[in-house]
Amino acid sequence: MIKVLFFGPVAERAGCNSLVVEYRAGLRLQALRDELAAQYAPAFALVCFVAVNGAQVHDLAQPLADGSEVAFMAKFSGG
Amino acid sequence: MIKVLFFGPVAERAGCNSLVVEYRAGLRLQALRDELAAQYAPAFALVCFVAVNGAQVHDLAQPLADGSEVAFMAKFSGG
Amino acid sequence: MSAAVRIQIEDFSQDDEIDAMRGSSKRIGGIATFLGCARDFSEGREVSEISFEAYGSMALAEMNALRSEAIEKFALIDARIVHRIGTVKGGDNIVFIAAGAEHRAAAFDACRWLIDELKARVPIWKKEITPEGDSWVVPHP
Amino acid sequence: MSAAVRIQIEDFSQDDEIDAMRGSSKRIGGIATFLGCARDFSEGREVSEISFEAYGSMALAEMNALRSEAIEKFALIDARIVHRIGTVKGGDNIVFIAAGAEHRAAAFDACRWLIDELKARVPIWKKEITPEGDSWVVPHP
Repeated sequence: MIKVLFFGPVAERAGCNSLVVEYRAGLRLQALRDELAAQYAPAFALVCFVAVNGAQVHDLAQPLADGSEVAFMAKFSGG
Repeated sequence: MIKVLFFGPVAERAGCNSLVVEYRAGLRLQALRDELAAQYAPAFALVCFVAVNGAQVHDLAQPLADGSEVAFMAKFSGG
Repeated sequence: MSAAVRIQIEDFSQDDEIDAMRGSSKRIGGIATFLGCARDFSEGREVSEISFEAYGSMALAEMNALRSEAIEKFALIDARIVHRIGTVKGGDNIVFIAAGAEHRAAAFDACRWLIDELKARVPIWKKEITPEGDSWVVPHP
Repeated sequence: MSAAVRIQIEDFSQDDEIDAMRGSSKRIGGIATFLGCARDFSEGREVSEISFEAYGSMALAEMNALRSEAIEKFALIDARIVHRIGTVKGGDNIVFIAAGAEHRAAAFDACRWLIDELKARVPIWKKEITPEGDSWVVPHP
């Protein structure tokens, strides 16, 4: 099971703060992103950063472990 | 009458915080400085800045008006 | 004693933060701080409130990492970072950064670096609430 | 309400200064401050107290001029400068500068400029009181 998190503007457009995607062997970040982006296109138009288990990830070819927490995030605007 | 002010390290070496010099027509800052520097040599070794009536003066050829307040000051060390 | 890095709903006191920092060492010669405040006006629109949302666990971890990096990079004696979440009004405090060093140059450099990095690296998002409606702020690239 | 530029024996509160500044406008987005503190150690010697003497009338006039120049030069919304005189102990406050602007870059630039200019232009002298005796500080050129 993969826990997906949305915040702020992404959550607003997606209409939810989190969702669960079933884990399958060999699932990579790129595939997860592509699936969700098709489903939540307006939300993913804002996505700039991806974090897995709280750490930013730049290489979308990374395989995901079962139980991962993945956040698709808009550009930060804190401070 | 010219009022002369010393502060901090200059006052410590001069042994006083202020003194009065009699005014004479045509008295220039340079002459006042030279006289006092002869009298208070160790104090004047520290003097970096001169102010007349609270404003820094760079041109020592400036004539002094009667009643002026002249400060001979060491390098500042506030802040 | 409060932690040196916090995300909180409540307001904070600069005096308390400075006292906490100063308690850590009498070798601090200069403390540079930055206080970010809610403006009642942004890009020509009146703003009545600003609301902040954070990816809390990641934001706190990034802020702690920033603090450690700054202490190392600028040879600080101490640093503190506090960011509010929830809703604040015009004029209210949003973020506070303090950098304490033996001399002022390092304190200034570190404080500026910390707020720049915080804006770039810490997952917090801001929504401006205006009389014409709400909108999430999308920073300029 | 206290004046925006002061020379005083008493300590000051950073919160009070910031509140006073913020009372002046809700368009302030960032306030950069610098707090200079007495260190208990200077160039290898233990320092128990520091005493400050000012050419009061000139110092206050210069500080007011610095504030006006900074507001103009950096388009600040407000600025405050407080310097203590008399004797302070290790860890005590000496000087406080706050610069408030719409955006942070101007606030940082102005705050740094103000403390640099204050050190160069304001007639205040510092004496370090150490277990081995007192000495007036002569700044490096």
